[in-house]
Amino acid sequence: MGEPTHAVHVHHAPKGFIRKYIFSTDHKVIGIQYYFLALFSVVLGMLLSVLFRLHLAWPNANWDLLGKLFPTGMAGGLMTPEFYLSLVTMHGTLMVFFVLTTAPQSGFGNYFLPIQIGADDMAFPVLNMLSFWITFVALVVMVMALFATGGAPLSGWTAYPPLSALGKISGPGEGLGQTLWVISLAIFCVGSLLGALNFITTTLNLRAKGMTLLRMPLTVWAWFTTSILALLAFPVLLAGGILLVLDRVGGTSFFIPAGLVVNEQLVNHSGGSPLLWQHLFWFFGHPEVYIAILPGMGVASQLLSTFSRKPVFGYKAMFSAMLAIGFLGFFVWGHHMFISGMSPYSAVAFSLLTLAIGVPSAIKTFNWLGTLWQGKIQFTSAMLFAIGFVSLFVTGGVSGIFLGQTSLDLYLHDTYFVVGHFHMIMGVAALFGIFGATYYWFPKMFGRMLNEPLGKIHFWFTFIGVNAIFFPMHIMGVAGHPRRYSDASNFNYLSSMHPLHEFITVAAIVTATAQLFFLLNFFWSLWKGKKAEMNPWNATTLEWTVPSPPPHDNFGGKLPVVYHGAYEYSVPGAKQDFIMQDSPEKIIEAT
Amino acid sequence: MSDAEVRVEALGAGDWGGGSLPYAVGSKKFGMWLFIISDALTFSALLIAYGYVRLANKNWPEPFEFYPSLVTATVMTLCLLSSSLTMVMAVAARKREDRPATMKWLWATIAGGLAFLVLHANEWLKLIGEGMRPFSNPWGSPLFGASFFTLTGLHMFHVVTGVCFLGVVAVATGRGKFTSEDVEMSGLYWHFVDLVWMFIFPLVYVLSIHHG
Amino acid sequence: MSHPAGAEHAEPASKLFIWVWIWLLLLTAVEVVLGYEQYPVKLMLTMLMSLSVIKAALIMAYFMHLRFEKLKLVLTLVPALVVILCLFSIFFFPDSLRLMNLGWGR
Amino acid sequence: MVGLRSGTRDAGQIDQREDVNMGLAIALVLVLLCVVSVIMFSGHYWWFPPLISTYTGYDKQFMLTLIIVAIVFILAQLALGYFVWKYRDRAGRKATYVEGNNTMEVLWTSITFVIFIGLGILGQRVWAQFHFAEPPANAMEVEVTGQQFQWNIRYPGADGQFGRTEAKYVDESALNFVGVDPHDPAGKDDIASINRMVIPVNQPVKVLLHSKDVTHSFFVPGLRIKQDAVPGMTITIHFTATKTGEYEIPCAELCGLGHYKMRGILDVRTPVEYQQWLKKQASQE
Repeated sequence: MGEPTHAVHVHHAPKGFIRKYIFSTDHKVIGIQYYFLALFSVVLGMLLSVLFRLHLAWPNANWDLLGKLFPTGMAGGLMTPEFYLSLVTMHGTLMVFFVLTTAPQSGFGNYFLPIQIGADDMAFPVLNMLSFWITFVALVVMVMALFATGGAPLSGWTAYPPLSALGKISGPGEGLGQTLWVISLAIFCVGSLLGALNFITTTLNLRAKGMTLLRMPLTVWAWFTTSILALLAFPVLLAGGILLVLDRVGGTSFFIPAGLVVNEQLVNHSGGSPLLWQHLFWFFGHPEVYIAILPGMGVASQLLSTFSRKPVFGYKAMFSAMLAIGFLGFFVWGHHMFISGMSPYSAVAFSLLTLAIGVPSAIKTFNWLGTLWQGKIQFTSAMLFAIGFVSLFVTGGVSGIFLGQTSLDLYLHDTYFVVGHFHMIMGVAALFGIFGATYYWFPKMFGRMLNEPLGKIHFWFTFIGVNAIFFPMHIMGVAGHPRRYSDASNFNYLSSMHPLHEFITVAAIVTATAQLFFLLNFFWSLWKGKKAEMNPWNATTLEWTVPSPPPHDNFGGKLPVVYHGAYEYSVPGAKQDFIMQDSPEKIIEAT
Repeated sequence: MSDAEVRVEALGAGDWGGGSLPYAVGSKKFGMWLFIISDALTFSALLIAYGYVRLANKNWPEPFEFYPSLVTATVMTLCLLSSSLTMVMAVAARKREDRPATMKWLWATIAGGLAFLVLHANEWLKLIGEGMRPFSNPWGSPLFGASFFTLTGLHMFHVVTGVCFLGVVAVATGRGKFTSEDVEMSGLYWHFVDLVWMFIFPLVYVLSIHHG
Repeated sequence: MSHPAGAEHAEPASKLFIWVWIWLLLLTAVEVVLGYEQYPVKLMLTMLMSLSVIKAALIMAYFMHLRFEKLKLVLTLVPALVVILCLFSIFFFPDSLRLMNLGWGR
Repeated sequence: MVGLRSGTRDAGQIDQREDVNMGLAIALVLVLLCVVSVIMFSGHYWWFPPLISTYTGYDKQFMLTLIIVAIVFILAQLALGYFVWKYRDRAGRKATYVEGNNTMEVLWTSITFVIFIGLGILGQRVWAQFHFAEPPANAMEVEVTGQQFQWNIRYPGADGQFGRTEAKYVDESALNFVGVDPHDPAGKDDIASINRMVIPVNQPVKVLLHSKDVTHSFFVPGLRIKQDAVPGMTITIHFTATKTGEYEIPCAELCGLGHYKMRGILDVRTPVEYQQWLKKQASQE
């Protein structure tokens, strides 16, 4: 911050390893840092899920090896219920916050938003670096929670008080582990909202000449909308987190009512309300769902258009739908609380608003189909994942029509139907967005191509695998299987569902193993992959006008000028079947 | 090239066409505004939470006396409001490129912030002396103390941050560094801290005055 | 980025700010008087919140310069905050009252 | 500059045969997805437990939603599969430059809006029956208190009045789980039961639901109802069971390590049997 003026950005590539790769202010390095943070978290989160799936399918089997690995949680090779719940909690938390929020938004967004709008960096490079390191600290604290004395937290990723607020007396995992969990989340909030304000400012102020709002790629629209959601949602979770930390360590009672007797101990708290946390949490939590999925929507639009060699069908409808989803996303948090004891009148309003938000989601689906219609579809691995995204989005979306209805939620709430629903849509659909983006942008980020055959094998295993995992969960929900049960054998009516548990676990293990194809492909290609050209996919957006990988200041000191929309494919009369955004070539108006 | 320029003007004319600042506000200032919006939401959520628990508790205490509690709080308000005024003067001076005047007004602002902090800390100590804790108080619902300390504590944290921030700006200005936008940005933050107090003052103090 | 033409506004005079400051002090004084007089809670709350909103608006408009910025900056920033505050008020407080009415052991 | 940027790869470089297969494979898998879904949801291999309550509207609303959703789901998946197969890259194939179609946008926006909101409004009927309708005047009262990890059931006894409860009277060794005030005469004849809620068939029941420690959720699949038991609140729900038998009451809100074994029994008996049980319990008190 030494210069007297910041009017002119002068970029010198930093020298020295630490400034270049660790504490870098280059948005591209930060993007890759976020990506690797997410990669670490997703592998960890996935391993945790495989562990608890093993337990669900064979609750009485003896896993001696695991018993040695986790001497307390799996003493003698048998999983304790508290360890099961800890795994579920940590799986959810890691995946939602450190994978689905970081990879598509902070990872790819950081790398490609500035390039796609023709900027040489983010508006606040130092703040950008700070956001990453704050997120990193949050992850470190979260991993510490996993290994905390007294056990990892087990109150689920939603951490409903009083269970999460009472401390040790409410059971194992509710001591230090839960405290670290809340602190990690609060830190994460700060990092995310700083990142969000950086994204918004960059998008509005740093677009290159001619990059009008209506020429921005839909990925940019998605990152932009997501940032607005993050900016407005995370502060509310931060407030909730502050109150929960105070309840846990400061002795306050914001979320703890009077007259509780926990484990035969009279609790010395009074006056609080468990519902207050649920309101604060879900006010954040529902927009968070869209924070996870919106970038995936942007990526899917981009890929479907590029590999169908067609403009996005209904570009304006597409970004309007995204903005509508973002806007309405703030009005529907109560659908998580239909049976929570919330006013049933509020529930009616929330229900109708929730169903209304299905409309822009449906618009997006129709427009994706419209993009494929009459196209010239090239089945690259990236495209396969985009097609998979649409299919999963439909599957996950339609089950929302059930859950959005107050009355149907009376039975389906907190059953496996919900688990199946949100895994389909904000879990694997968003993950397919991340995979699609990886196959698409890897050449740009690392200068080498990913192996296509391996990518296709990865796709098929993953696509069929996730359907096999999450589809049966809907059926289990209909049959009334509550979620977060470490062992269903206590209930007669659940016992018939055991074959489904076994089937899901086998599918999960196969799918998880198939991810080795991806990791292998990723790390092998990083060093040995075919060298990537500047524009291997014949795509139109600005990142394909610069070398792979781009130089430190993206455009070599001269910012681009934009003449075209983001998806000018197969324009009649054009020299090629695509027109780059910065190409001065004229479009003969097709009427 | 000039042909291309003409076409760009035609295609992407206006504030949203790229290559311009759509709000005619620099990135730093705009970024600070966005930060303020999100921070305002944190405070809003906390204030709403305060209203929520207060409404749900019949035994909510109103222990403050008009004198000295409200009078002290009024003096604190005066300190903050006046420091906002001096901050405005500092920003204006910096825009005139009058660095000595900028520094003078900035130090005055810091003095106002420090006065607020001293009075506030004094009040906290007094309340703690009377037996008020985050988890209990002698008068009624324990959430009175909890929400008081949370709200004013977080606000105090913001004031401390602001004082440090302004200190950095003042020193840098003295050394001929920092642009007028930097000063303005710090000013926005300071006014926001003031603005939050405008809600804490009536909700936490005026509405907790003991009925005669 | 250099400031585009037209971004520099004519600076309002210091006198204006002093007037705003005086108004803020006066409004605070009204709040203090309300605190001394003590009206019924609902009335107090309405009056105090109205005064606070006016004060906040004054601070934002003059001290924070929003009055002298482009209108669309105001339209970008303020509605989001207002909408969310309305949402909080509409959906949080019914449950607060519900809590009071359904309280256990009362 | 432009020439430099254009890639060297064109459509011809992709193996044509592979593309035919890939399009076909996706189409087939999506068809398979639809077929399996239909079989799974219509075969009822795993399905709702039989309905035992007067909330019959639930199943109707579910089936209506299921049919509409199934149509949307199948159409969308099949369209996706068909397009992917039909418009795959082949020799001589050219993409049509289409930027969109406003008529279509308006059409599908309004159709989905009407369907979704229509379903939403229809769905409120069961909700209103459960939440807005007052329990019938002849409803019997039962108090259900969640606790880690059991359901405490309490009946008001002969006087029809529950004894006062307070946390400080909780004494689990004396089986006073909910903290009935020993000095309150109304509490003397209260009947307590752990994890077994006996009710007469076809008798409206009003349940006063709360929790003494963390949030639990009262879920009886056969009744098609679920309601969180929230500490600090007493939430009233009501239902009428129409079939005798024993039905399980799982806890549906994560309440700690024993969540999975928090099991209650809703024991629906004939009125005569119910009275006998009540008498037996009262004599044991």
